[in-house]
Amino acid sequence: MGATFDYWKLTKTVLFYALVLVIVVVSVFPFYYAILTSLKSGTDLFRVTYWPTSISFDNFRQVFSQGAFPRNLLNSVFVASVTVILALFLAVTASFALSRVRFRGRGLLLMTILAVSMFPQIAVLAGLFEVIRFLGIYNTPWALIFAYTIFTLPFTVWVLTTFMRDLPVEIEEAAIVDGATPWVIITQVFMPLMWPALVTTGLLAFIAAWNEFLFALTFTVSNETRTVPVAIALLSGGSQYEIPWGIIMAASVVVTVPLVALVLVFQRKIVSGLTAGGVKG
Amino acid sequence: MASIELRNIRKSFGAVNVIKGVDLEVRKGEFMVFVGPSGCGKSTLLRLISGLEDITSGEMLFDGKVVNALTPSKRGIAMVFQSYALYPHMTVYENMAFGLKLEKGNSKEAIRERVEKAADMLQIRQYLDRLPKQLSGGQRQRVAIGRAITRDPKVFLFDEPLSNLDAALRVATRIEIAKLHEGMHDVTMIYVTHDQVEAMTLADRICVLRDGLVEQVGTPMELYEKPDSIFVAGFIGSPKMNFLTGEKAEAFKCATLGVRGEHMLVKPDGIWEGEVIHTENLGADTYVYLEMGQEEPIVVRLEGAMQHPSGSKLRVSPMEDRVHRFDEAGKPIR
Amino acid sequence: MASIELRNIRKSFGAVNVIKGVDLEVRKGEFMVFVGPSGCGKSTLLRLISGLEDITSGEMLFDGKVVNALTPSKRGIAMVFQSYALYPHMTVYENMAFGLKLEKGNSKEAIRERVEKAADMLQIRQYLDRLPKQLSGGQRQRVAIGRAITRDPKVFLFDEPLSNLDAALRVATRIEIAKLHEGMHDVTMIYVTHDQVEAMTLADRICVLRDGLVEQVGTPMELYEKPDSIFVAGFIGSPKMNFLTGEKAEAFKCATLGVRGEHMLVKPDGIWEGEVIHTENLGADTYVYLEMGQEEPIVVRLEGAMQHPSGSKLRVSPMEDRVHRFDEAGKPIR
Amino acid sequence: AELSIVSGDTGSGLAFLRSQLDRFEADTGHTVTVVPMPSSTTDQFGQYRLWLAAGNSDIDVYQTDVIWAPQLADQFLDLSEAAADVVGNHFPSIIESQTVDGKLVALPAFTDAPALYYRTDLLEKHGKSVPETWAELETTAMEIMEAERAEGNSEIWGFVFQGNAYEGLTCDALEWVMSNGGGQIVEPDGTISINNDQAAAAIDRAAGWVGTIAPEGVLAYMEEESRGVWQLGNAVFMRNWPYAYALGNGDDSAVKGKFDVAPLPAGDGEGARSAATLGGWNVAVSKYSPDPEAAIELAKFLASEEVQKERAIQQSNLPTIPSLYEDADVLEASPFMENWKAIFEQAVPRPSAPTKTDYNEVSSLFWSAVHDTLSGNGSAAENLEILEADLQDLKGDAW
Amino acid sequence: MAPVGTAATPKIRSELMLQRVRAARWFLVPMMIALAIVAGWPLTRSIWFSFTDATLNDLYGAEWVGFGNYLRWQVLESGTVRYRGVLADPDWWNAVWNTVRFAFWSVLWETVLGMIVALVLNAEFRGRGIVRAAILIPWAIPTIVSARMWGWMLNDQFGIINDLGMKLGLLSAPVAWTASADTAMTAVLIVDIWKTTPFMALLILAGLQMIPKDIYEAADIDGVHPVKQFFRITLPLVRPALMVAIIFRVLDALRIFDLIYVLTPNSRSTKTMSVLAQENLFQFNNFAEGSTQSTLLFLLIAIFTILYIWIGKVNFEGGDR
Ligand SMILES: Nc1ncnc2c1ncn2[C@@H]1O[C@H](COP(=O)(O)OP(=O)(O)OP(=O)(O)O)[C@@H](O)[C@H]1O
Ligand SMILES: Nc1ncnc2c1ncn2[C@@H]1O[C@H](COP(=O)(O)OP(=O)(O)OP(=O)(O)O)[C@@H](O)[C@H]1O
Ligand SMILES: [Mg+2]
Ligand SMILES: [Mg+2]
Repeated sequence: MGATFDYWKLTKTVLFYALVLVIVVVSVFPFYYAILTSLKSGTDLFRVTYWPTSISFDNFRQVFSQGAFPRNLLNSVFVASVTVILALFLAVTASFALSRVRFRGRGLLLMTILAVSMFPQIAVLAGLFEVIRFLGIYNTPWALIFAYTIFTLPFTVWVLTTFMRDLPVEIEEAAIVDGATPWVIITQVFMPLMWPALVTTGLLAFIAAWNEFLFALTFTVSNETRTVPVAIALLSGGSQYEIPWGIIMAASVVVTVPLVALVLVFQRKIVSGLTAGGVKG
Repeated sequence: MASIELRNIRKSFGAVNVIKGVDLEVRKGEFMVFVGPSGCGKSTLLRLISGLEDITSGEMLFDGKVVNALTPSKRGIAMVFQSYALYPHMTVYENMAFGLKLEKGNSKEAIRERVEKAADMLQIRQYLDRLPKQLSGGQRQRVAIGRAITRDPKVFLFDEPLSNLDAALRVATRIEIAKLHEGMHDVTMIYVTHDQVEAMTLADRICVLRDGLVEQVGTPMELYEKPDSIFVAGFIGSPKMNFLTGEKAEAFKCATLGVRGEHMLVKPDGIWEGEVIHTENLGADTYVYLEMGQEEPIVVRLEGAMQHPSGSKLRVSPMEDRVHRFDEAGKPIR
Repeated sequence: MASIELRNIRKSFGAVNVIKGVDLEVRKGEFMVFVGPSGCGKSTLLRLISGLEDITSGEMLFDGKVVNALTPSKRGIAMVFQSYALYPHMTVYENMAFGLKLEKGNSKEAIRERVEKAADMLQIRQYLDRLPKQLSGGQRQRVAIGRAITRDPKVFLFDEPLSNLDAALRVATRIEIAKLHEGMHDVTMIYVTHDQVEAMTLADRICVLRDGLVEQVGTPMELYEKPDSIFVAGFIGSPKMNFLTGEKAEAFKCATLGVRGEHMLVKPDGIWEGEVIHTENLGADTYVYLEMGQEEPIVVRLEGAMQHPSGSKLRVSPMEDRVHRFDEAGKPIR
Repeated sequence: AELSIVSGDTGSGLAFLRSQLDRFEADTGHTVTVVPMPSSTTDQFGQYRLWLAAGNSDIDVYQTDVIWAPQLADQFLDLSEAAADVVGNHFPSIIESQTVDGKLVALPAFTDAPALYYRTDLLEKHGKSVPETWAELETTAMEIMEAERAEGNSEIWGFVFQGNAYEGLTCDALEWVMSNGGGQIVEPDGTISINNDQAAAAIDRAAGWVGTIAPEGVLAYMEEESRGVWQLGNAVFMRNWPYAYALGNGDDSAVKGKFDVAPLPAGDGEGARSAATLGGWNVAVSKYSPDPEAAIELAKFLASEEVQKERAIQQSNLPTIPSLYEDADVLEASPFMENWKAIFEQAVPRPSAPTKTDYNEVSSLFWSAVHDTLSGNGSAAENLEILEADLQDLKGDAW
Repeated sequence: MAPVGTAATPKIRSELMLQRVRAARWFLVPMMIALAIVAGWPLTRSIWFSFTDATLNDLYGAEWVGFGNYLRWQVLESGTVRYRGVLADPDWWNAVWNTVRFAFWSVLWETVLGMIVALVLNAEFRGRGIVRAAILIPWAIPTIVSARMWGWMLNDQFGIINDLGMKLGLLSAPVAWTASADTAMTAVLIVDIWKTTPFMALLILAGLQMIPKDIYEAADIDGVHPVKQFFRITLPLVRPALMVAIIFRVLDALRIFDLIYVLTPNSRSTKTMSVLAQENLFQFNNFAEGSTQSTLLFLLIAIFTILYIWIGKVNFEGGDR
């Protein structure tokens, strides 16, 4: 096809892939190192190596034998999923109101929502603890789901509001003429057009909930209700001061893999041009 | 099923007054065409009728009932948007079926049937599985029309629905719309267009808008033959009516004399002489542009493909009984 | 400044072949108009020329040099998109000035002057500070045109640039575009339109596309008078040419006989008789639709506003020297 | 009754606890659940405080670090009466450290004290003896380090300890100060004694180690980092807790069989003696326990001699009951405990009892002052003077 | 909180408007209730505590002390005035400075790097899905783990970063990253930037994906250089998304806790407001002071946010019909 061989284009391609490589290496290297560490044991841990020298899955075996790690994994999955679903549900509807319906005090409301995210988490710990005990959900997954809305909800509401604002008005109007109620507009017209935003906020919130430690530690007191980060913190070596690096790394690898899988599944939805072809202007 | 009445309707966007007091009655089952210069407020008026836009002041009545506050779906309208406004994530089929699915009591088969019927009519049957972005401009426009006609509304609102279609398809679709209208005597249609042919052939009545106000409402022939103002006279008809002022108008005892290009006769003893400055050959007709000392060149429509070399002189006369005389204020002298 | 040559250009979107091998030469400084049914590939071809879309196979040459791989900006083109593609975050002024600002050596005043000139010409001067979403459809379209013409390209590509304008403005803009073209002899223009008048008046040559292939290329008069196929004959001219088959065609020794509405004469001794089924009154002309046992009704164009009540009979004859005869394959017999 | 106990203990420790609790359950008919906590003591402490502040009745018995009981005294039950019969069996200093205003807030479960780890092979190779004073340690470490480096062992350091700004540094520095006759920061009667020349001299000396016999990074070391360096064979001396003993003798350890422990060196001023900071864990009973009787029973059980003995045998934890150090079973299982008896005799408690609820802040101020000195921000004398003023502020009229 | 339905313009509202406003109310109420319960009580309580002498040992017996925890003074006999309270505490101001410094640099770098990563991910190339997943790994590893992992990697003796730096000739001697006051902040910044750039990148990416493609075509035709396209088209159009991402990042950065708590918990050069507050709340017996610090932090963030929204002209309007 191309009559001349385009060196500039080639250079650009090479540079681009080099950049991709750098980004990937920087992102993944510590994780790689964690995998490396998880395959080590004993004094080997203190030795710097770049390639696996000996491979032992002892640490992984340990992870699953200590405490109730599989159970904790399930807890995390449950808590994070429900948190995200709930947050997205509340946020999608709220952001429709905040981005598409004009009413007085909208800016103020947005600021109020944001204000919730301005308080240091440790400072709300005591009060939240009281509320949770009052509601009688202490030491249940619901305590965490409830507590996590404090940081997932403002975030999802703001992000989705921003994205929903940019959707073409004409499409909404067409739906109105077609007799769609706001609920139908949200679920059948807007949500499909906001996949990138939904998936992104969903993923980010999911991971935030998945990785949360402080609340999880405070609001659960049994191995059966605890989540993964707490479980990791509970992994311990033989004695008080000994940090069981190998096991911790193994556990981290174990908890990160599902997230990576999740990203791989959902990132397909982060595609561009969803609104293409709808309107002209 | 619906007669529509607008009473002193106004609409402003912030400080911009777009509709400045429109009174209009669209009769039940009537085919009303809105024409007017770009930006005069046609789409806005349509949107006001649809209920998508809030009325700033005035009253809107459907069948004698005030509907100022009624939602679009309760008004029983279907609308074709100027900018298509297709659902980008839905296939053509889904786009057209969406409204039907939302109405209760439509079986799947019934929906499919109706969609397919509309698709056939608009020649988009083979695109039913495509997304809007995979369609050409004209195809998108047809989907937008299809979406409106699959539904069964009391009022159709069309905003320049044929502007991106080719001539053949346009004629075909125009005829379909006319048929649609004939087939449903109750259905009121309001139709915005820039196309003279569409306006003249489809309309029961035409409403000429100008700058947010109604300039004249009447049947196509009324507007063509008895325009109420220079503006309407100039706006209806293609090519545009020629306006002559000064001496030439005075000879006809008026401030401005209007003569349509088709009402000019080339005669050796024509009363006016002009220099050919440009010829446009359309096959069936030729438009000859004459310089006659007027602000704009005077257009004369001649049948068939004629050759009048630029620079040659031509004598023409208006058909005496077809001239339009206007006073200083632009009002017709009859 | 640029001659454009397309050599066996093909384009497919996935499995859909849209352009199926187009050979075409657009001469330097020529005004080429693309016409064809909706969805035939006009916009796609334009986008291929612009470089926005990758060519699947074939060669594109600008001034004899292969530009297949050249980016749009390097091809020196300006384009008006069918979907406008305005920058939503920029005002009208910024939209129009954007390209100019980025070219080096344009002073602020020079830019302002050029933008304002274009804005005046397109009558959008008062909207310069608005955002696209605050404009009417026609105004947006004018901004899109304005954006193209403020720049100084070698090639202009227009995709149905006037479709949303009212008749008066359309004529005015059409004339401006024609002037633009006359003023710049080097500039090549490619123009997509569905409007017969635009095509006939603006084009140096018209390229009729059909289903991804070139059907015929020629001057407007060539296409009008000597169409190479039934398709072109039917596509060029409004109203559409009447096609008669069967006995009536055999009488003229052909498979299909084509007669334009304007080449039909109503005579008491006309050779064909038909029943009036519909009359369209356009003011200057009247189209009478006759049922004559053909697939479609036969259109006769009559001058002026005539009344022929539906159901009445009319006798007509074609002008013998203006008929078009086609063989079985749809090719003309000359 | 149904009891629950929180424990920040580690893997095998938890297993041990469980096994003991099983016995307890069998004996008494109570059921006990263990709520494990992360091993970070700061995390545990914050958690316990919050729970106690909110009157959480879900936890009956807490495992507490030696320094906590006084700070949480208000929310723990007084055990002096209940435990009157066994109090005498424990080291008095430990009982003292858990007694606030005459109230015994926790019973000791086991104790802990650091030692000086030294490399027998290197000392032998270079003909050195185990240092008994800090000065000796300094010179020995320096000489061996330089000699070893000259031989190409470029990674070797003389001495590693815990220099990060955290509770561990308070322990380390208390040893330096105390061993140098500089008092114990806040004396048992509440007087602030830290601003004295001997204390300053001790800390200044330690500051001199950083970058010479100890790596710069020691300023960020906690126990594990020191052990890391040590266990790779890269240090001649290390100050650490007993846990490093067993690990250092692990199969993959570079120092396996090549090291031993000794009491920490002494200083050289008046009243100088070897000093080891007292660590260890205790059990306390929550005031909010719905069934305090049973909870106290559990606490007593965990502090009892038989559990401590088992613990010493199975967990190598140091008992708080002197007689156990002579127990044959214990010594058979953990012969190194011999060594620790001497060390333990030198143990000093941190001033948690006199400073009560303010201990953590006192400790934080102290380690900051020391860390500043170690990092070269001001001399010890300057920093201690400011520290004294700060402590005085904190104390106000009384602790 | 804010009245939703009661806000009516003087003219009659159409039913469409009413329907939307009604829907809006139903949509907002659950969210507001959720937030009020989850945040209302704890927040009010924290603020209330800041005006009392509460300690964790005696939360419920706290007494009102007014602004004393913020600032109080005492006139000594000599006549000199002694100021006490958080606002007079140099440690507090040091923490403020650390926090602000940290927030500024981390967010700046995260924005720039996040943008670059997002632009790369926005391009079409083979294996894009894998790369996107890989990118997110730093964000996916629990902070408590990644902080410790980095602590380990940054260790002067057995840390791989020093080893790598030495091998590549970037470092002449191992650096005790987290130990030395000069590098502690850098170390924290490196880890934070590494960890949260994915957050930024993903949000920006979502913003990029929502930009209509056809205007890039117009820009190509206009001959706009890709770099200019970025600044003149991409940037203005992702601005809303970017602004929100930045807001949340700044909020998080100003409240940074766990990373520093694990990495350099007690270093004066990295101690931030949250760390200080945590210390006072849970480690020291200064619950009231900790609440005061939290409240001040809240105020500071609020002021910042308002400034940011005002200066950045963050738009609350638009999008509605
Ligand atoms: N992305 C795509 N995927 C598949 N088919 C496409 C895509 N884009 C365009 N097409 C098809 O290609 C054909 C040509 O489209 P194009 O836009 O060039 O038509 P056009 O001649 O400009 O029509 P119109 O006059 O309606 O604008 C159409 O049938 C259209 O459906
Ligand atoms: N949101 C808005 N803010 C300000 N002015 C607006 C807004 N929307 C439309 N207008 C203006 O209102 C006028 C009428 O617009 P409208 O869309 O009704 O015109 P139109 O008659 O449909 O024109 P066209 O034939 O070009 O589509 C135009 O001048 C337009 O610029
Ligand atoms: Mg319009
Ligand atoms: Mg097209």
